[in-house]
Parts: sequence; C-alpha cells; structure tokens
Amino acid sequence: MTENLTLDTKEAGDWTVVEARGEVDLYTAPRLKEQLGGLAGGGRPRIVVDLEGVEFLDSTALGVLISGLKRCREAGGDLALAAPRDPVRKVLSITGLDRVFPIHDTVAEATAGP
Amino acid sequence: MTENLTLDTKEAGDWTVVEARGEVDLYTAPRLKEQLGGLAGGGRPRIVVDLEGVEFLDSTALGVLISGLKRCREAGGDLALAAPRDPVRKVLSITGLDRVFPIHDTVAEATAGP
Amino acid sequence: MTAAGPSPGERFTLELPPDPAYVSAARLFATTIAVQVGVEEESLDDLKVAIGEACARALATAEGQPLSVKAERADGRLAFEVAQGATPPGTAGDLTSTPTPQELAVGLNLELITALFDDADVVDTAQGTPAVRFSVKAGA
Amino acid sequence: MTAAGPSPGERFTLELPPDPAYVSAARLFATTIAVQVGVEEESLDDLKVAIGEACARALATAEGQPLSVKAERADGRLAFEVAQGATPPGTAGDLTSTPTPQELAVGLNLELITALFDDADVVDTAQGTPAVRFSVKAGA
Ligand SMILES: Nc1ncnc2c1ncn2[C@@H]1O[C@H](COP(=O)(O)OP(=O)(O)O)[C@@H](O)[C@H]1O
Ligand SMILES: Nc1ncnc2c1ncn2[C@@H]1O[C@H](COP(=O)(O)OP(=O)(O)O)[C@@H](O)[C@H]1O
Repeated sequence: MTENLTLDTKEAGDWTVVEARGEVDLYTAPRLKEQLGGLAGGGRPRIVVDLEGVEFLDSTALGVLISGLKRCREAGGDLALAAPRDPVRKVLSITGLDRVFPIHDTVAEATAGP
Repeated sequence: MTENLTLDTKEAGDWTVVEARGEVDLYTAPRLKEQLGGLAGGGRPRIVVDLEGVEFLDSTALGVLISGLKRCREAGGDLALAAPRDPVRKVLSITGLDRVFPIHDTVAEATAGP
Repeated sequence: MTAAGPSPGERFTLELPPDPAYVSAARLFATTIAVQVGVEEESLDDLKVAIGEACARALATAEGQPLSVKAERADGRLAFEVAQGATPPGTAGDLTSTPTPQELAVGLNLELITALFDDADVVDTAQGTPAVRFSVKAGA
Repeated sequence: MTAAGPSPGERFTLELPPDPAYVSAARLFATTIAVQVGVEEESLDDLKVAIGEACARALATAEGQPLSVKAERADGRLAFEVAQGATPPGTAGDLTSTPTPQELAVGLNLELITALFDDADVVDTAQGTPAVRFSVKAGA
C-alpha cells in the first residue's frame, strides 16, 4: 500500500508541530486524526499543523482538523494551521473554516504566540 | 492537448542530434517520424537520437526508429541511439533491435564515430 | 490509427472498488483526462476537490456499490458524473454529541462541489439512480 | 468507510475513446492501481509497456470500439484484461514494400507482452470477444 501522506512531529516549546506532506483525504486522514488525538489527549494540546507540503486536502481532512481543534481547546490548548498552499486555502475559505482556525503564513509565526 | 514528448535538434558536425524527452508512443511517435524523415530526406542522414530523457518507448516508436534507420542508410547515413535508460534498453533487447541500431552510452560517443 | 486529436462526444468511464484507498485514483483519472482534453490548469485543483467530494459522498450513500466516475466531452465542455447511492447521507444522530469527522465531511461534500462548479447538481440518471454532475470548460 | 486496505476480489474498469491520445491515460491507470495494491516497483515499467502494447493492438483490431482495460485483484495477483477486436491485425500487404511504423508495431505488440509476462495470452472473454490477459504479483 502506498503512503500518500507522511506525518512528522517535532516540539517547539509548548507547541507540537505536525508536519504533513502529500494528500490528506478520506483514506489518509485517519492517521492525522490519531496523531492529533494522541497529542491533545496526552498533555500536548497546543498543535500547529504545518500544511506547507500538503497538495490536497478534502472535507474528511477538514473534519479531522475541526475535531482536533475541539479536543485541543477542551484541553486548554489550541490548534493552528501554518503555510497552507492556495488550493488548501481556497477549501478553508469556501467552508468558512479560515475564520475558525488560527492560520499563519509560517510555522515560526504560529509558535511565536502566547 | 498536452505534449508528452518534446523534441530538440542540434547539429554536431555531420551528425544531427535529436534530443527526445518524455514518452514516445503511438500518439507522439508521428512527430518523431516527421523529424527523422525531414532530416534523412533533407541531406542530414546521420542522426543520433538522444534517448536520455525518454521514460517510455513503445512498439510504434520502435517502428519509427526502424523506418528512420532505413531512410538514413538509403541516403548513405546512419541512425544511432544514445543513452537509453534501462526500461528502454529492455524493450530494445527483447525485440532484438539492440543488434540493429548502433547504441552508445553518450551522445558524444555516438557523434565521435567516422 | 492517427495522431489527430480527440473529437467531440467522447466518453470516459472509471469504476473502482468502493474503498477510500482508491479515491485518489479517481482524482488522478479526472485530472489526466482533463489535461488531455485541454482543460485549463487553473481548474485542475477545483476538479480534484469536486471529484474527491463526490466520491466521498458516493461511499457514504451507496455502500458496497463500485465507485463510478464518468466523463463526456461535448460542446466544448468536459462533463463529469459521479454515481451516488439512494441512502441519504448519514443522519448526524444525537445533536449534542460531537460529530465524527466523517459526519462533518458529508455535510461539506456538496457545499464544496457547488461552491466550485456553478452547474453542479445532484440529478437522477437514466438508470433512476442519483449522480453528482458538473462540468468544466474543455479546450478547442 | 474505514481506512482498512482493499480486500481481495476487487475489480477496476477503465474505458476511453479509441484514440492514441488516451493510451497514456490507460498506462497511468494501470500503474496507479498496481502501486495501490502493492505491486513491486520493478514491475511497473513492464506493466506500462504491456498495457501500451495491448491498447495499440486494440486500436488496430477493434476500430471504433472504446479502449477497455479491466483489472481484478484476487489470490495475491492483479490480473489485467485489455479488450481486443475480431479484425486480425493489419495484414502487412505487399511484402516487398517497406512496412509502415504501424505495421511493424502490430507485429511487436504481442511479442513484447509475452516476453514481459509469462502468463500473457489472447483469450476469448465470456462475451465472445478476444482480450489480452496477463497478471502481476500484488502485495499481501
Ligand atoms: N460542516 C462545517 N462547515 C463549516 N464549519 C464547521 C462545520 N462543522 C463545524 N464547523 C465549525 O467548527 C466549529 C466547531 O464546530 P461545532 O460543532 O459547530 O461547534 P461547537 O464546538 O459549538 O459544537 C464551529 O465554529 C463551526 O463553525
Ligand atoms: N518487427 C521487428 N522486430 C524486430 N526487428 C525488426 C522488426 N522489423 C524490422 N526489424 C529489423 O529492422 C531491420 C530492417 O527491417 P527489415 O524490413 O526486416 O529489413 P530490410 O531493410 O532488409 O527490408 C532488420 O534488420 C530487422 O531485424
């Protein structure tokens, strides 16, 4: 089975940066969900999802990000998105989710917050 | 319409190097045929087809190369192949055409001949 | 067998097992055909999104049926049709519970497709089954 | 709708207009499915060649019929079937004349496919029409 999505995690102070690369769709999104859930439930509820390497993102992926956001906020943290490419930005904008998530141009900007 | 094959021509003394890149198949091969026929019939019957950038080559392409070879030899020239990648080499070998065409590892080697 | 370009009225069909693993193949099919018939590059990302959402909705509404994507090139457009099932997309259930990502997604499927393609619609096909349809401008 | 991998007995179908322009889409379809079901990377180039030759032979033997490529994943293998026409591949005509590239090619179609795939064969399908068949080892 091919892996169309790779996920890498690194820590930046209180924040955990989840670097996604490839396609996040209904097939690959469950792995992202697991990753976000593990962090939010494991005492690391401040997450930046680095979308720079994401070429494609579908509604299931949006659902995973929304549920990740809720779990993070319930745990006193937050979930921010960094560096979405134009096609991903368009999907976020159409669904109005660009007003739900903190969106930053760079990971550094996202993790610089309070 | 996309172009899956690009062709560039440059002269090297008596030789004309036809640099092919992409896929040479039943759809794109007619353009190669035209190119080779024009050279063989136009007083430039010593041709090296540079296959380094060719990812795929089918039996129609082989037919075009064979008819090009004939036209070149009829006009007192030759048609050599340079730098075929492994998959292309395999197709040439299965069909026995590796014994029909002069095949060289590099374009320089091909044009160095007498 | 000539190298002449494709002519109008051409039909393209793809059927795949109803598994999320193959939706990416459906997206690739659609963009490959689109490129070949001269759809502008700016439309390809929207096309990928719409095909992906239509397939996701198909998986949610037509359990066990193959994923089916058809395209027809006619009148300067490339029209897509993605078969859907008769089952209404999952009722969200207990409204006080947190929706699953899949539940959130089903609500977004059509929203995204219609936002991206003006003529997008869920229609009944000649076979009496519903399908998502939309079209994109093809080359000359 | 789970992320579980595909299960055995899966069927894949592609139909395209009978035009040389679309044979590359058929090759891409075959390699995409192959990658997804775990066919080894070393086999992908051979697969591309065989699908391309089978489609070329289809265009030469079944004028006007859609290009049809089917695949079935079962018993750890991915089996391909490319529909062929009943017309015998172009008789080479006057043997003293120089064959056209297409005529040379038709002779090579099956030679290449059978050289690359041990089980390659031209068989009669259940519909009574011939098809080129061959299979490749799939992943677990
Ligand atoms: N299908 C959707 N489309 C767009 N935005 C959504 C969707 N589902 C949820 N959201 C957004 O995600 C946020 C949290 O989801 P929701 O379940 O509606 O809120 P709550 O946390 O109050 O239950 C909301 O602000 C909402 O705007
Ligand atoms: N279908 C083919 N498969 C392999 N080799 C071929 C094929 N057709 C032609 N050739 C090779 O190309 C060369 C020229 O083709 P051919 O028409 O057979 O020779 P001639 O120039 O004597 O008419 C030959 O040496 C032959 O080996």
